[in-house]
Amino acid sequence: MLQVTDLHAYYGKSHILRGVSFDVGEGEIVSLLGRNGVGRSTTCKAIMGEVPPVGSIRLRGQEIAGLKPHQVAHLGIGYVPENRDIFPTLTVRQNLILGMKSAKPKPGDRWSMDDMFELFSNLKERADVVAGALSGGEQQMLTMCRTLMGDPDLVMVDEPTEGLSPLMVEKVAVLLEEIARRGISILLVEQKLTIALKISQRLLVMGHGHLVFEGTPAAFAADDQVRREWLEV
Amino acid sequence: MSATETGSAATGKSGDRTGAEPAWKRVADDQMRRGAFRRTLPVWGAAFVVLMIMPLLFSSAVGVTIMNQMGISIVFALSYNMLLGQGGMLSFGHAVYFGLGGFLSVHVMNYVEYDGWWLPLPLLPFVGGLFGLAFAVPIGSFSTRRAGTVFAMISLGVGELVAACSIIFVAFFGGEEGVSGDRTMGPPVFGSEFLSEVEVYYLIAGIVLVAALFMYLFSRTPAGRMANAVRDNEERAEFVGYSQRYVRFVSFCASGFFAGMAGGLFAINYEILTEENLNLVTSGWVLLMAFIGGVGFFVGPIVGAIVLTLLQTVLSNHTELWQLYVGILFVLTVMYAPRGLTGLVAMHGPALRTGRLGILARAYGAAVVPLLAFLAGVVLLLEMGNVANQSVVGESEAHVFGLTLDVSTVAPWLVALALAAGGGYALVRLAPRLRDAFARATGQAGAAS
Amino acid sequence: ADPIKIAFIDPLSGPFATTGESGLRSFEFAAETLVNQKGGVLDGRMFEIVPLDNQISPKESLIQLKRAISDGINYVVQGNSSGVANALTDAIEKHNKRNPDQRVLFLNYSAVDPALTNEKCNFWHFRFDANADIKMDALTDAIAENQDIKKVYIIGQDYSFGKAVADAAVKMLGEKRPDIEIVGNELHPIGKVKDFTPYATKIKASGAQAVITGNWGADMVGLGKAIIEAGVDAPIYTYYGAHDGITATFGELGEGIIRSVREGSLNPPTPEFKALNDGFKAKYPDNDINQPRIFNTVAMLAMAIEKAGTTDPVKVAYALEGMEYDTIMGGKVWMRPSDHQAIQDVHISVHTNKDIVVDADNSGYGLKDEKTVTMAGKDSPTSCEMERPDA
Amino acid sequence: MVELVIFSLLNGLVTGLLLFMLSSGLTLIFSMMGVLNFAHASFYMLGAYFAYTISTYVGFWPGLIVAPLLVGLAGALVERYGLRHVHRHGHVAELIFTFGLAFLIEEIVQFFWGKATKDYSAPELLQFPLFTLYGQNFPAYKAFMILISVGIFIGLFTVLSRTRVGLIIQAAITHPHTVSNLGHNVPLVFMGVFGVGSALAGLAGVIAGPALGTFPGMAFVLGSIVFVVIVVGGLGSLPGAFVASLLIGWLQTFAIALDWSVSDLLDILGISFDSEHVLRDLWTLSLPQVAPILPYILLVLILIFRPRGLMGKRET
Amino acid sequence: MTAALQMQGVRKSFGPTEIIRGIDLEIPTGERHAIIGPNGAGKSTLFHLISGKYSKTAGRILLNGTEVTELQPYQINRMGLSRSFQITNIFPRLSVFENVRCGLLWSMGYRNSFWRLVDTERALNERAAQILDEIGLLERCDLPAGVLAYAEQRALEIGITIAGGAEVIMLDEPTAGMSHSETEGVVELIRRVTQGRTLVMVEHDMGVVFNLADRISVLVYGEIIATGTPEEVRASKAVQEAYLGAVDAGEGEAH
Ligand SMILES: Nc1ncnc2c1ncn2[C@@H]1O[C@H](COP(=O)(O)OP(=O)(O)OP(=O)(O)O)[C@@H](O)[C@H]1O
Ligand SMILES: Nc1ncnc2c1ncn2[C@@H]1O[C@H](COP(=O)(O)OP(=O)(O)OP(=O)(O)O)[C@@H](O)[C@H]1O
Ligand SMILES: [Mg+2]
Ligand SMILES: [Mg+2]
Repeated sequence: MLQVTDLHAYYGKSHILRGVSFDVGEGEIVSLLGRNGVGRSTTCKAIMGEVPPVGSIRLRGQEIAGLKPHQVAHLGIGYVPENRDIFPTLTVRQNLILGMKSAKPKPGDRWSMDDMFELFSNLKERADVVAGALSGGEQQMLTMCRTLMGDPDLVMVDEPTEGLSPLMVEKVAVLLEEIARRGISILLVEQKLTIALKISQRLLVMGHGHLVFEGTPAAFAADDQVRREWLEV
Repeated sequence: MSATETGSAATGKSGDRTGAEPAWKRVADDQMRRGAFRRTLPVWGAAFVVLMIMPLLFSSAVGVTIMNQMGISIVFALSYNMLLGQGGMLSFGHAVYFGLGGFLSVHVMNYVEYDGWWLPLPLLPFVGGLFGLAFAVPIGSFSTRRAGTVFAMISLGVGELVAACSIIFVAFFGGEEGVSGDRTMGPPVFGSEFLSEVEVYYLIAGIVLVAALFMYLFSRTPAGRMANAVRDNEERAEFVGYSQRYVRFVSFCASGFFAGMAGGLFAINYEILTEENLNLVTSGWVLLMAFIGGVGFFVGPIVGAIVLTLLQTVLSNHTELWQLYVGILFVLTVMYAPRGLTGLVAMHGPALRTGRLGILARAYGAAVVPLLAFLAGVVLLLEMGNVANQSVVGESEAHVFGLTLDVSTVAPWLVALALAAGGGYALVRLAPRLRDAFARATGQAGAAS
Repeated sequence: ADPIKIAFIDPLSGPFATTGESGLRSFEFAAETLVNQKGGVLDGRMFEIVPLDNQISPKESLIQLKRAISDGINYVVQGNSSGVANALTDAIEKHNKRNPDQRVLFLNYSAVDPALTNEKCNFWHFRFDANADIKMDALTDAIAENQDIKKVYIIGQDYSFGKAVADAAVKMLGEKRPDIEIVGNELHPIGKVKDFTPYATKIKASGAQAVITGNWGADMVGLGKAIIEAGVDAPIYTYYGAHDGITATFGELGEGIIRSVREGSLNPPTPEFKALNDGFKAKYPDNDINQPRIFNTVAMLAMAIEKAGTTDPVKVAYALEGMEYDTIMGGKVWMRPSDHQAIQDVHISVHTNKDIVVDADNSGYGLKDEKTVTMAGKDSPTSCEMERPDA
Repeated sequence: MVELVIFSLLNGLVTGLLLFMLSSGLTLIFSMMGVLNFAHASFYMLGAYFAYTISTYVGFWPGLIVAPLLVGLAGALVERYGLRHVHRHGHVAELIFTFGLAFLIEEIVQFFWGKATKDYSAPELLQFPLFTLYGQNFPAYKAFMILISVGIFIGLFTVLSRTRVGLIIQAAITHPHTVSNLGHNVPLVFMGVFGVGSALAGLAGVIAGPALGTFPGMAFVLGSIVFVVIVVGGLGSLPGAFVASLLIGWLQTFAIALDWSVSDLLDILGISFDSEHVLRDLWTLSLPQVAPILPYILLVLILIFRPRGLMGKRET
Repeated sequence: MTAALQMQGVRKSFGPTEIIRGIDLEIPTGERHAIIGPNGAGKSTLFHLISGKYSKTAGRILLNGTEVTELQPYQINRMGLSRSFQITNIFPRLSVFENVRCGLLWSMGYRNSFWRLVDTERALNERAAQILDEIGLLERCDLPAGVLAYAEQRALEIGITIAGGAEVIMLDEPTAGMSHSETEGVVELIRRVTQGRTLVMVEHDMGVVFNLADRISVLVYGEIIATGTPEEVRASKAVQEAYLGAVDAGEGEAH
């Protein structure tokens, strides 16, 4: 599905990603772990084209490095940014509408607005409230739903459980599995291990700008050194 | 990046990491030392000296007149920046306080002349200021309720209303003729009756210095600092105990006071006030002065006032296209120097501090000739085009840069075109090198963008 | 010998630049043809017009005045906007008082506010145009003669000149034709009206048989067009209803309707004027001689300097006082000593394309004299009391 | 009196609809992109001048189509090569940019077309009185103006309510990256909206030019009144702009039609005043005199008492 | 002694939906009180009601026995209540130092005075520097606050809140977005500065909550379903169902 080879990225002159390579298979959940500030979000942004990528990014074999973010999105990559990046002045419904790639729902779409409201009943009640008024957790959910409305084939989810209550964290885990079941690949960026270990097929651990571990959750559990050195556990 | 440091440092109490003196004490001292007024004294002293010797350098009547106009504009633009730069309030009607302060000053001047009021002339600007304040208080009481577009639009509405009133209420505003007075009628001050321009100059210079000083100090007071805070985040200011509305109101009133003072200076210098002094054009000019100079800097509006006054009074005598040039300057400034002319200079601060100005000087040196060629070419084209456009038979001569060019022949056009195209091309080619030199000189990653 | 410099302070940029520029061209042409080509004055001193752009702002005018004074210029001419004229006359009076060794004369060629030669008059100011009251006197004479007119509508811009026109019209019509009803006396904001149709509607509804207006520029065009388009069939008496693009814009629409009150007869022209105009048109094909008084100003200044034998402003001013001059357009000008108001013939002329020799805006339309009042306002009262310096 | 009322209604309608044509474009630009576009009226002026030049060659009708397109193109270019650079420096910078642009366009117009009024006039086809009532003509051209503006209202309203353009732009003002991550081509949309807004202003100019005169000051005369319209109507609300335009149109025409003055009121109350008093101008103030400033009074009152305007959803 | 905060029948509706459905809560002076509950329960809304950002639909709120129901945020702040925000709310263009100093000005009695210069007031500047030291931002004091990293901004948010030395401090998710070690630092900081003061805190990190709080209230759908000591709350079945879920409450998460 997605194949990243020797990816570099820069903010001005600071070299953030220093040769990152990995791939994500069809319908697979891959988690990208690491401490604060190692460059996980930057990886997502580089794939989207929001930060200019240097290196090769292939989606279903097609090179997408150098494309504009909206072009990447149209090719089927969805990105759920961190920090509750909702449009505060628009209503919940309008936020979701903006997630769609075309003005009207297409027949083949995997998700409809009703699906979203079913999954998160909080949002349904608030459908016509401006998103800025939502609670922190609700904003987090909205961000995710909005991206799904665009019917991506691969979603990159950046810290989706931030600020969610324990119950809600579980709900998100369930949702992610449901997403994968519908044949969508997931690149999950997380800091907390709990759900990553539970739902992902493979784990990636990032050090300063490059990957320091790649393997199954089981292998990860066995590798104490990586956990100590690269994660705060 | 430093998020990890935060964690460990957060646990550290007022630790004495630097030895005898705790670190926080050093920071506090440092802050106080850097913010000390003493440190700016040399600048004020230099300003004083410059103001004193200017009339010796430019002694012609018109030179002094232009400097007087500059002084008035400086006070006015600084007062405007109290709103826009410091308080984040975009006003389209600041001329209201300038004009009303000025009109009332002229009326007071007339009372001095005819009704025997006693008022030495140097105090008149303060009277103007008080009137500016007197109008700012009621208007500010409702317009500062909100910031942003609401404030901007109210200021526009009020500006239009007052400008309209100035035509309707002839008894007060004197209609189209305006109101005139005579500054020499007050009691003499130190033997001066302010008959000559130079005497007026020194009066204005003194007031400019005093007003600028007070406006500078205002920005360092709690009220001034909170104006900044409210500009940045009005909601948060409410949660540290400040009423955003009242903070804006205080800035607004102070700004009205100084605008009125500038109006008083205008009354002294020109001895007449007319409708143009409080209409929207004047309000627009002061916005431009502040912005072109740079609203993010205290000296920004001063620079803007000087440059724009020069453009308006000097350039306009050399070309009838001056407004076109001013328009181009505005647009280019906003596009390429959004922090104003002062920002353009301040940008070079890091290079200066690290002593790497040399790198830049070389790069700039290489660009000077193409730049001049380009500018010359463009100006020539415009001026010749203007002459060619006007159908005056037998007058096909354009006078530019002291040259006389015949626009009915091909040669000058070719030369101008070559200059513009060649200069422009060379500049485009040089641009990456300039950018690179800049990045190297300032040592900033990505500073070029 | 040194040229004699004359500062021309008028708008040369901005919205009023057309008027300023056209005045400047007339001045330059007048100086060239009436003075310099004849060998200058005082044995070979030429006239040099120094254009100074005031952007029609009183403030800028005062700065330009200072500039002129710095350059040692003793003569200032200005015409556009009574506001500017007032600022200048005031500043010049103060300047002359404070600097007796460097005095300046103010030759006003176009600002018609009566106050300038009444309560605000001073020794240094001379007006070469007929003032608003004098023109109104002539205009109301014309209306008074037409017995068909029973209802008159007065409309003007809301500022001193507009008001002065309205007041004078009411007063003079009241004296000359008490039976005429003033069916409307209206002031509209100056330069702010986008669409004059509502005013035209009102004028039509009032049943006016004649309209008087002091409007100029875009306000004149807008008002005139709206009135005619609304179907008001009445003559429109104007102060500034011709030239500078206005005649061309009215074209066929204004035929026989728009009338202007002015000094200087254009049609039929005198042979001298025809020749002068041809010369002017050859040089400036897009401009007209629409302010004949400019030629009077230049010629009379030259005469006064010759007569005084010096360029000393005080002596020249005394020479100007009471001077009589036979104009190129026919008729006489007399500079009335009591208030420095030029007394001359005033014409009511009509916008037409018949019998037009000297047209306006190259449109084929022009102004044809319908009525002439000789030496209009010769005995008009003035409240002027000027202080005269020692010669 | 009836005559006056009928014609004032008609005149107000024409003025109001003209205002609407201008403010519709500005509503797009100001309320969606947040740009206080002071150059909007300048695009209106450009429309008139382009159409004038075109009309001297091929007549009025081609100009009606071509001139707005040219203005739209000019607007798009301005967005692409100017405004876009300025956008990231904030609203004040954008404002100054459009301020400078307004200045520049006026100078450019004078440079190419000169300073005098142009005799751009309505097509022969429409130069007849549509009807005559109480001896007063109602020109066919005015009816044409009414038709066009109503057409714009309907067209624009349909387009805006059927597409997400408005939403995209509103979201993109604050979160451009997020919006493009969702698959929307933000720069293109911005350029398009600015272009369309300018083209609408251009169209207004093409139509208003013959009626209100084509001269370099025509932009300045309209100046800030269009801002009044969209703020009073409520930012982002096209129906609001429509209502406010008509309201202001009628407010101004009726104020001119009705000769009420303060002194009439004083007469009724039996109060007399001293004609030399300092306040004499206040006592003789009449409604027609203040007609042009009524919108500004309305503006200030609305902002004080209902900052979101007549029909706006969010606060200004 | 009267309670620091008293809420009596507080209700809040947005349009037809009632978000806060009648809250009666008393927080005694000197207590560290945590409010927990699912997302969208109304915790932040309750904060907004207490601090004056929103006006109440019904009910009364008393601060140290004085009614503050109808007051503006700045008035309530002046009466000794200071709060932080869930979504970072600082002065982005001012320097870090300036941010903290602004938090201090009113409480140190400077008001809107324009006859004193901030840089000459020793007590003010030293206090600001001390606070910066406490929140670990002393080295970053000259940077514009807007360029700080997220975690640093969170720390600054807390710094501004505690600067004024208010008697009642309210923190809305103070550790959100922080790494584990940062969280520990902040918890220590909070513990220290709230010594002898009243703390009201919203937090999803159960580790933090059980570590700091004297008492806990659980807010679900705008109603308080339980109030008690950490042990009582952890043991409550209702709370587990509504909020804690299957996660072992005792351990918090991701340890
Ligand atoms: N706009 C920017 N300019 C300069 N540096 C940046 C910018 N954005 C991020 N960085 C830096 O790049 C590095 C990687 O950032 P990134 O956001 O990818 O981290 P992360 O692994 O997602 O961590 P977290 O989201 O937990 O903070 C950090 O050191 C950060 O400070
Ligand atoms: N202005 C408003 N208009 C309409 N609904 C609102 C408004 N403000 C808040 N709400 C709704 O009220 C509910 C409570 O929000 P609140 O922010 O208090 O939740 P919270 O308990 O803080 O949740 P979280 O833990 O996710 O931050 C939410 O469902 C939110 O959508
Ligand atoms: Mg991240
Ligand atoms: Mg919350």
